[in-house]
Amino acid sequence: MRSWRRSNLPFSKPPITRCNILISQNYPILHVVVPLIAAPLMVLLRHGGFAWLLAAVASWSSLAVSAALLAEVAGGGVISYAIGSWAPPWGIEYRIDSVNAFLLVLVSLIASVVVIYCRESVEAEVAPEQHYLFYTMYVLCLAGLLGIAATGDGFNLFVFLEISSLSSYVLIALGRDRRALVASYQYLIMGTIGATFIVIGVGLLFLMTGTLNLADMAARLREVTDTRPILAALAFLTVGISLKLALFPLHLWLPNAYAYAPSAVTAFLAATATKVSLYVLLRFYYSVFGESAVFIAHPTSDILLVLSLAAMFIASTVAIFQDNIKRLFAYSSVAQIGYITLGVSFDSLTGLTAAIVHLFNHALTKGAIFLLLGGIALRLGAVRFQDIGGIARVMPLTSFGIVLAGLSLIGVPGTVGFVSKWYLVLAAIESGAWWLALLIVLSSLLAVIYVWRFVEAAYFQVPSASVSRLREAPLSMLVPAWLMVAACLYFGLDASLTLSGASQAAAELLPGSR
Amino acid sequence: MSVFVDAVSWACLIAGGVFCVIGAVGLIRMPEFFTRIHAAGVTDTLGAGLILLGLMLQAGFTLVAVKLAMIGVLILFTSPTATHALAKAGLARGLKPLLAEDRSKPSNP
Amino acid sequence: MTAIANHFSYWATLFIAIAGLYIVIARGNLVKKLVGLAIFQTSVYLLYIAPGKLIGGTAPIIADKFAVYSNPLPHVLILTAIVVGVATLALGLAIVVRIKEAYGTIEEDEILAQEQPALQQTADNKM
Amino acid sequence: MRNYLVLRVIAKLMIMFMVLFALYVQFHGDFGPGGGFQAGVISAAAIVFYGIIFGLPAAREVVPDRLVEVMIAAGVLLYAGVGVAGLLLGGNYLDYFVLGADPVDGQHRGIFWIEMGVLITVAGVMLKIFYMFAGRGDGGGE
Amino acid sequence: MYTLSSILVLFVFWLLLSGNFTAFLIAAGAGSAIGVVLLARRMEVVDHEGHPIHLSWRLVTYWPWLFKEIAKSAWGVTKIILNPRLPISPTLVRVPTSQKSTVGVVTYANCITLTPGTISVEVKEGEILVHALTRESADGLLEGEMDRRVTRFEGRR
Amino acid sequence: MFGAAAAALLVALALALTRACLGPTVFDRALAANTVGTIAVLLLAVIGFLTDRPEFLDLAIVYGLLNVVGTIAVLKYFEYGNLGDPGDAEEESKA
Amino acid sequence: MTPEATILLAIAVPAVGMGLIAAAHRMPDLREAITLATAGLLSVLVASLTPLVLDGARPGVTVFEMMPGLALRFEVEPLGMLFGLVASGLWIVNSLYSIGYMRGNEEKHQTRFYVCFAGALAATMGIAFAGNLLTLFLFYEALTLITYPLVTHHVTPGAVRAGRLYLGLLVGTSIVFLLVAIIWTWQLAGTIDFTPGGILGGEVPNATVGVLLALYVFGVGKAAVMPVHRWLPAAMVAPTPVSALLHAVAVVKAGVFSVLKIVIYVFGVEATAGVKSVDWLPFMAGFTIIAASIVALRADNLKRRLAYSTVSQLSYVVLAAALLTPLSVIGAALHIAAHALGKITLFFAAGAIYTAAHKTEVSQLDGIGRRMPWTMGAFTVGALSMIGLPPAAGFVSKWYILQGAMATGQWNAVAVVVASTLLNAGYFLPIVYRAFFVAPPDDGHRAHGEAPFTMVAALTLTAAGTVALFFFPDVPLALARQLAGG
Amino acid sequence: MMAVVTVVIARQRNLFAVVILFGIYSFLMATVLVALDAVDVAMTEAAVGAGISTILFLSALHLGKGIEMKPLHRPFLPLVVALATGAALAYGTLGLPAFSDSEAPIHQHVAKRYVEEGARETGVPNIVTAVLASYRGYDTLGEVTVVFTAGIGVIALLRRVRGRRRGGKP
Ligand code: NA
Ligand code: NA
Repeated sequence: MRSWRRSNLPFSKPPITRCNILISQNYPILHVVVPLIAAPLMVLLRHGGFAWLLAAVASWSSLAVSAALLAEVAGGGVISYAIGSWAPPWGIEYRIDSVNAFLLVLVSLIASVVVIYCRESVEAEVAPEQHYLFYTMYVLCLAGLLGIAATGDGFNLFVFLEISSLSSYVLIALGRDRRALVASYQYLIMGTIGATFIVIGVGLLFLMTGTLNLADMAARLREVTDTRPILAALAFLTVGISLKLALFPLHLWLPNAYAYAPSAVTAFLAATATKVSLYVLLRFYYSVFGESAVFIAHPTSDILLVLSLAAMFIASTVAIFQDNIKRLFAYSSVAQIGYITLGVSFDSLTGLTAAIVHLFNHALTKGAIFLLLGGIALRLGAVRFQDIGGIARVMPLTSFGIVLAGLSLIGVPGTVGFVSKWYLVLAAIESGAWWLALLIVLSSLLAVIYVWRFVEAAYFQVPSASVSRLREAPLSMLVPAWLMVAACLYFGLDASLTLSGASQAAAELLPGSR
Repeated sequence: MSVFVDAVSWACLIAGGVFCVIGAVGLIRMPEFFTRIHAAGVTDTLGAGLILLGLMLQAGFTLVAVKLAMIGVLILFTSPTATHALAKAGLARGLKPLLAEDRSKPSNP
Repeated sequence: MTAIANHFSYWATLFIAIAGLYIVIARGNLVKKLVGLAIFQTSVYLLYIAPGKLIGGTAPIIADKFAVYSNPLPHVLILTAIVVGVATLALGLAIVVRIKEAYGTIEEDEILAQEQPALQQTADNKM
Repeated sequence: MRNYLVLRVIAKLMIMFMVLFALYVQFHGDFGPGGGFQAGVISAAAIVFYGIIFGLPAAREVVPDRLVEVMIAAGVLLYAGVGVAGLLLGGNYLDYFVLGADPVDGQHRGIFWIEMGVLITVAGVMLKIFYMFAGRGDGGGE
Repeated sequence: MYTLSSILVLFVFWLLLSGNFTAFLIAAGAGSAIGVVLLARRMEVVDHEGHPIHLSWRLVTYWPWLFKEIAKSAWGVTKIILNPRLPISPTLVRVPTSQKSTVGVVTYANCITLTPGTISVEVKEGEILVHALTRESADGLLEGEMDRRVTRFEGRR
Repeated sequence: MFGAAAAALLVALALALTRACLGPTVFDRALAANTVGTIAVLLLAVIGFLTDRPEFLDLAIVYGLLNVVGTIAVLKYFEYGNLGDPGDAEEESKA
Repeated sequence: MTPEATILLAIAVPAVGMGLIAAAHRMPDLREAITLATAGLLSVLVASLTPLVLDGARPGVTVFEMMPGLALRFEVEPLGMLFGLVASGLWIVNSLYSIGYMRGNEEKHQTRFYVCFAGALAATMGIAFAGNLLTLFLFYEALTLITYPLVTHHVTPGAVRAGRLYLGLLVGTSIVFLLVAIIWTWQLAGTIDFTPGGILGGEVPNATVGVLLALYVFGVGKAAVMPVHRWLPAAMVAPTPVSALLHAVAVVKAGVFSVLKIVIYVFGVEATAGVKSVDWLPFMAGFTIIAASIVALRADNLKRRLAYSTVSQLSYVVLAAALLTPLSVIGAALHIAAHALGKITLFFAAGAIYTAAHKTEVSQLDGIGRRMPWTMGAFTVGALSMIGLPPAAGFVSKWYILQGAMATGQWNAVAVVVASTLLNAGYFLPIVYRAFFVAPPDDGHRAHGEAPFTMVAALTLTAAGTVALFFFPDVPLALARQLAGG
Repeated sequence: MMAVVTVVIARQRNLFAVVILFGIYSFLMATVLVALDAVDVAMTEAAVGAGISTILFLSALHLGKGIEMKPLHRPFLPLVVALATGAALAYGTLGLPAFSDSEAPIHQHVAKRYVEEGARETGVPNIVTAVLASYRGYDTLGEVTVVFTAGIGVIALLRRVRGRRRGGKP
């Protein structure tokens, strides 16, 4: 492990060389700080256009910084950054390894793509005088998510979790439908309960170890492992994080929130928020508690397995019967989250790789779908099945993009969904549970049904008069959406990049195996 | 001398505590809102005053005593204001005081 | 038995947590839910701070006449938690205000009832 | 409530002291309980008190909406800016040691400015929230 | 005039609160006092109502009497509370006022409230509606002793 | 001796709380809340002496200030139904 | 041109053709010309590879690595060569026929039809030349998806229902069984590259082999082994050229091709020959042969009868593969080609009858041979091939299958083949008899002659091919022998 | 005492009463915090709970004319959930170090240094301030950002759009 900058005691600090500032040395924090500073600037400027520009610049620079970080740690290195130059565990540490660098890139990538899309989508869905507020929330949400991913401190994690949560409540409530308010409220209640559970969990760990630094905590936990507070902490953290990541049956907030939020918000949140929560779960399971404490000493695997399967089947089945297409794909998200947690439940290198790669792949897929649905919502004002009949005729690019991304949800080869499925099934077979492999693929048949509902409505119905008048979605929305679709296909055909990242991350989390 | 001051201050503290309790008892015993206000007044004035006085005697001529005095003044100003506002609001919202005698009517112009 | 006695400080935490959570889940009034949520969050305060207290210790403001101080770290954390809590509360109430304007009620079941026709329709479309 | 005599007089008496007390809490956070957040809340409470007594429009005249929004943003910027200053002077983010010649001096300077940031944002936000909520009812036909 | 004295009062207030006499904190105190007064001027609270500096010296004579009254009536109410029969006779009464200034009226009203057993419920032109716990306390108020003293305290300008 | 005063204050606090819980009207509760505030201020002052930390007095002042703001807010609300209402119109007619 | 480039071009040409056809959607003549040109070019490309393969070369190309250790890889081996030849050759004929059919019946969505058809060929080439199971699976799924719009071509509720069944069964079985089987294989063997002698190479526990084989056979739903055959009769709602594509050119052939390829290159004929746990497969195939034949016997709708005939004939290939002898493998490979030629002829004829006479039921065909002699003549050739009688190609393949069965003493299989031959005769010969020897009903039907010229030309060509394959089976036989020779 | 208030809050159906009781609750909580030596926290809780929260609730309530809430329908399941949470918490806390155990990990590790070195390293005798503003200053930045987020969020939610009249009466 390499320590960036001084993190030794401040009183023996080396002489300051003021002429010699390397921006790159501060990369570990810049990706959070840049959007964080952009937010108040937007409020000062009070101008929608500037705000968008700032949001775009902030997202892109975060992406650039994250990519540089990923390159830096790709070989298995760890960057420790002592905020305020207080060495951990006394100060707060940012700790970048291949696991969260991967996530940082994912989150900032999605943000960078969605922000382009926002230009026109937000114009249509949010009142003009609210634009700068919208973008303020957007960059705050981004900063929060990146902060969660980067931090090596248990309580700091909670703080940034709340930044991202509060801003997403607002973003959701900005949806045009009045149900967006109720959805946002529900999310606020459940999200806050979840966050409080997390604080309780972190608190119990803190009380047993005396530290909040996760790495330090992990080291000190070895002495008190298997005590009651630790087990309770495990339970509280699991439940709390599961609430945030919408693990079945704690997913109740998700469908409405996704269905009624503004399109760009749905795409952004669907692609990032639950993923970051999942990362938090993995971080606690593997880096803090340790594999043996979580999986061997307790039936975590079995519980996770059952819930994942329930999510995969029940949520998919519910999705099939949805009338609102955004809601349909929201339920599909719950199901797909089930795949990810299923991968975790195997507690194997392959399973973890599958989980992480699906985390990435599903972000791309759902991002693409919700972005494209936003195009339909923009033109049609609604995304219900009875309204979109024959829409492929007038919005061919949008419809075809949704079909391609839908194929990825099914797991058709050539799409990213296939890669995920491959690794999930492989993990299932490796663990000797071939019946699980069958269940995994069986559940993806449910995806065939709901994706095909869209195909039939879009392609095999005669367009109504109102549909016939529509035009294709604007280019500024199509391009980002198709970027994601193209990524779905590219990483589906050539998964070496994502898989190497995912397996590196999995190996980082599970150092003992293989 | 200091023993004397101590004794006085303790007496003040005890008495103040007792008056606070009495006021609170009144808060419970009084039959309705307006009469309860009077009981609360005991706590706010005599109870608070005596306790603060006791503490000030303990503190001697220091800034601590000054701060205690500030608290006293604060209570002196705010407590009647709040009480008054309460009573006024209660009356305005149609809370009828239980009266043995109402001498307010005749003076109405 | 000593275990229970040694942990009396947590009983308050426990009770508040249970009651707060119960209010959040059981109550249908949106404002009341937020009150419950706030109470639930306060249970955490005690969970963190009570163990930081040292009998014979004093507030962690360094002065010459004291040697033993209670643990300052939980205080810092809970300060942050309180602030986060009130921020959440403000936002929650703002949403409630908007819900009230949009639906004319802040009762959960009445809001659901207003959305019921839409749900009914969904159910019909399943057939 | 402007014509509510008792309240008006007492409020006029209190508000100045409240704000000053808030600033006292702000500047003595190093030595006693308090700091930017508490000070922000207390000073906002003072203005809110003013708003309650003299009406929201009066409060908005004293502390205009625009100013409040600037405060909200400026505080965060100030705080984050202190962090950036640390960067620019060759330290890590939020590194106060580099802010002064002597480390403790730097710490003092850093803490002072970030507490100011907290004060400004918290006061602004609390006030703004009050404005938004209290102002919301008027159009609703209460 | 009000402004200057306000700043001075606030600054003294600060020093008393602080008890820390470093240059920085004294400067901060002075700055704060000036800033607060500037803000207060915007609020239009720096006037004879909000800053009744002219009354200060009369406090010396008025307050001891007031404290005595408070103690007396508090004792009275205490006896009532502790009396098992709870001998109350709540009375509403209008008390005429003779003060000229608002500060005077407010002082009178608050003093009525401050003495346990009576509360001012409503302040109107020339009179105060008072709720008394017993007839006796109402009668006591109507004697006008307090009214006269407050008016004297208020002084003539 | 501080202990005795503190104990007395605690008893008073409990009684005031009882009233707050019993009600029956909102005004009763607000009155009780105000009394609780006053008692809390006193309690704080006493605790400050109990623990030999007069810094607590600042805390007591904060309590006192916020207690009155809170109470007035409740009352304003009850009289006008809205915290932001200047309330001029109604009052003028009475004055 | 290097063979590697040729392989890639074989997939790229129809794919590019898709784009060109779509671009020419306003100019039907240009569109059809592009179709024919693409088909011709593809045939030439594929044919140009044949000498190499006959010489024993196995040209291959790895495009890129999809997942670590799992590449998108193409490799031409004899079976794929044979399949490629058949598919690309029949595409030309089918295109000719389609032009007549689509224009003659004034079908809608003609551009979509040609685009998807070209896409289907691209996918078929990918399947034929797949160098590993992953590539095979990729193009197998692509074929399903690209043919879905063809099946639902008419967009009637019935067509959409059929499309759902088609998609549901094919995607469902492939994802649930085939994918799991492939991943399992990967997990067991560490590779999924097709290997002469078999990837599993007898190193896998017997029970596992049985389960795996079941996953594969039922996973390849396109092979239509009962009970996953249901999609095939349902898909008859599609226009006849589509049926021809499904039954002859690409889809079902891709199915049996995959099964055969998996048996040869994944399990290994010799390595698996003694494994008891795979004995269920001949029975399953035999059952399908007989049961489907019986259904066909009772079907009055001509296309339905042909569909069940296909189900039955496909299981010949499966049965032959399951016999696990070199001779039967030769028969299986040859049967892919023979059945393709014969069945396409039969469908062409059925489509010609529908286009010219608007008749769909067997019972309506009395005396039709007198009005449409070319059509019914070709039909007769096709029927002979199905039954396995000389001088049609079906005889050759059946002969090898029987020889393989007899050589290893699998008498049950012999019995199945014999019985099914009788059944085949039982449902085809009456049609021929009706067409030529029963007088046409005299109920005032308008007179009609043959179908449009391109259709007749196409069916004549395929009939001739069927006969030619009987007399000159050299190239296919050589390729098939290479398979058996290992 | 707090428990009693909580129960009353849970049972109370009048929202105003709930708000007042919540203010009392906060005062009590703050007093308990003082007893636990957490003066800064107590000050914050008092300012937030009794001050700002009350004002917030009241501001929000003026829209709700029906202050009486409906009774509960099915209190069983929530009770089970709440009790389960409580049970988990009880299970966990029973294993924690005893109250005021100075050997407990929280007193022995990070905080130890804060108390022993904090005043010297930062020059701030109030260790809470030192930790809050310096050692864990980044948390506080996050906290301020949360406040900022809430403020801007409230603006975004409550500002009237589309030319409707803003704010107070003319
Ligand atoms: Na502080
Ligand atoms: Na009184």
